[in-house]
Amino acid sequence: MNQANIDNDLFAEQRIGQAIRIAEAILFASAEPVTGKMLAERLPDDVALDAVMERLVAAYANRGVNVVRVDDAWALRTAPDLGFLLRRDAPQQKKLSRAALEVLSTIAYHQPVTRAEIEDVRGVETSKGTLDLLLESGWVRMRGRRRTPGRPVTYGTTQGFLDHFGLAELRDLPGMEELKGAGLLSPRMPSNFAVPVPPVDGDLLGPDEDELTDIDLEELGLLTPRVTED
Amino acid sequence: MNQANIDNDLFAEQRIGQAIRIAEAILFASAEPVTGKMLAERLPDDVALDAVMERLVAAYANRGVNVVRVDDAWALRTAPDLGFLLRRDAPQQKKLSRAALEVLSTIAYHQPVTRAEIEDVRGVETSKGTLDLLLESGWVRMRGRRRTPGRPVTYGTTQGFLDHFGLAELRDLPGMEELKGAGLLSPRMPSNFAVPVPPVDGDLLGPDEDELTDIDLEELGLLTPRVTED
Amino acid sequence: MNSTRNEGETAQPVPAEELWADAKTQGLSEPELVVDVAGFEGPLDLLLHLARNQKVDLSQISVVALAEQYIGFIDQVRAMRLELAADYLVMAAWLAFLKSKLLIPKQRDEEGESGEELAAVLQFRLKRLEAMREAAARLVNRDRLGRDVFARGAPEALEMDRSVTFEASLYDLLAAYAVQRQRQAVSNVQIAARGVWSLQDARDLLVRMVGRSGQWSALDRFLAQYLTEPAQRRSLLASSFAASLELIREGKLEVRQDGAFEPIYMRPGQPRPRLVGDVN
Repeated sequence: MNQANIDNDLFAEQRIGQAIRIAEAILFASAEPVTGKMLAERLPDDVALDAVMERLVAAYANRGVNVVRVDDAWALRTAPDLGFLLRRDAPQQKKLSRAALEVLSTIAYHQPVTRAEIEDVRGVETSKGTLDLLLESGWVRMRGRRRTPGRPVTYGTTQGFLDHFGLAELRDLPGMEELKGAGLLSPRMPSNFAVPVPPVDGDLLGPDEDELTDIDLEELGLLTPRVTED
Repeated sequence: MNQANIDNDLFAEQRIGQAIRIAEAILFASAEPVTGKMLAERLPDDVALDAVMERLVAAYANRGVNVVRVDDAWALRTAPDLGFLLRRDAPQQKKLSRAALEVLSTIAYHQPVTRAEIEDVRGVETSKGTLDLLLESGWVRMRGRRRTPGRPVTYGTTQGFLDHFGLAELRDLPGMEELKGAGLLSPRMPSNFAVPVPPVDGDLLGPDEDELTDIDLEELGLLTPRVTED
Repeated sequence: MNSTRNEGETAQPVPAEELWADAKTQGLSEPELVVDVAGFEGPLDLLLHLARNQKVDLSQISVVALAEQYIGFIDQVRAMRLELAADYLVMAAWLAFLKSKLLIPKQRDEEGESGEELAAVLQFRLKRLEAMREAAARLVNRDRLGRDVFARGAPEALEMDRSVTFEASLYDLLAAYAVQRQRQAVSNVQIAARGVWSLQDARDLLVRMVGRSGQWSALDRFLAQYLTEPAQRRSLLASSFAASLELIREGKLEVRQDGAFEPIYMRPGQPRPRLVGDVN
């Protein structure tokens, strides 16, 4: 490597160093996640945002404050392991009711989802004050309309939802892939819905399984998924 | 130095490292400068505050954000050379008043709508200031004139309105059933109650609507009168 | 125990019930005799709770046993003369119908979904509800902003291009609209008296039940069986009959009666993909 190359590298390093400082200052100033687009506009033209953010994420990885991605945006957040020290100053948050939480997770996992579909999943009408509370909290939004007769409004989650639950994207929802794979995120029972084949040998059934019913299950064809004989 | 000493040093280093993380998180999350006393209370007992802060100040010395001392307290501040990123004395975003939101939503649902019609829907008089504010916001526009006596101006929403509220088209505004479903409207509204369906194309003039002409705009004081050339 | 609940969680999550603000544990942990139906989030929740008590994987559950337990539960509640939401009754009626289908061998000329298929759909719905419930528990146990993780305490305004100087969310807009329209209309609002089954109530129930069964069944009889008051039974039969005429006119329902005073059978009017080879 000759001197010119070394100088070039040094110069590039200075440029990226300054870009990192700028990104850092912007993220520090903002309580809300800042979009990549907004960040890119403030950085020097010849610096790639991805490279800057990668370095910034690494620099803060073990600090008391971390750089996290929220959808297409970035934010600085305190490290989760220090929460117990900071919590005492934080105002108590209102807890979500069990129903509201269930509606929220149904919307998160099934979005875009109509109200009728939410009610089908939960088997109960959504009580008044649940959806509007979630809309008001800023975690849920109306996304658009379904292209089916009646054009029902569809619901989805917001960036605020991702931010609140520490998710970089919807794919990070816990168990998302397994649930999808198991067909449990479909509005209707999938034709290939996996009903595991229970043991054929009756002796393998657990002791508490015998108490299920006094009706002969084998006769009803409920134990084995074989097609009922006519 | 023997092994025991090295182990001791490593342990001490870990302790101070954790103390630095804690101080960093507290400064970050605090709305105000944090006093040395308050910091010391939260740090591990065997760690000296001065040593921690000295290291923290040094760590941030060349960053986009610095740790600064304010009297007997500490705070994080944007590096002075990056001050241009922040906007001083700039007007904050203003929340729309309740009255303005009511007028805006009435215009959105009932457009094209005249001022008298807005008042009819709301049951209260609409101040000129509110309409001016909405026009200024860029979400509301004068669309035309109603072909009725007095030729009142009709109001409608803009593309900027759709963009801001994340609507693909006006018809994405939820209808009566959906407002009920979301818990925003009581499920038991009088039978004669209806929520209008906004037009498919917000730009098309209604059958009883005339285009605004330059003369109209002049009359409304929105266009400076043309100086007729001699 | 439940074999679906091994997701490899690092930390043992707090049981969701304990995190819910209004967690009324009665009905969840206590014997079924102490009935607080309000503690359940609807009939499917109750079913899931009963299924859980069978202590097996949901796929191996006995739907017949489950139906009997549910119906038994509803009977107990009725014996105590507690008022039950219509949804619970609809489910009881439907389960009684499903049970009869499962117990009676399938007829050669019978159309529509078999009892086994309907039972599989029920299992699917129970599994899906349970999955969402577990997901909710995992979600609420995450490191949450404002509780475990914190944002900048002293944010500063950024010199960003802001073309809009006003802020308002779609929710603000819709809430403002609804509130003012409601305020204007409030003088006319009438609260309908309960006690009889209105045409609309009966119609809603029929639509839901017919949609679920998908074939000839005497739904109103199933339903009436689960009403405590004879007067309510009459009211329901009358309303559901009138509502069924309305639904027939709209082409949404077909009815059949084999003779005077015989049960009236109903099924959906629109031929659905599964109903090929209509025999008429």
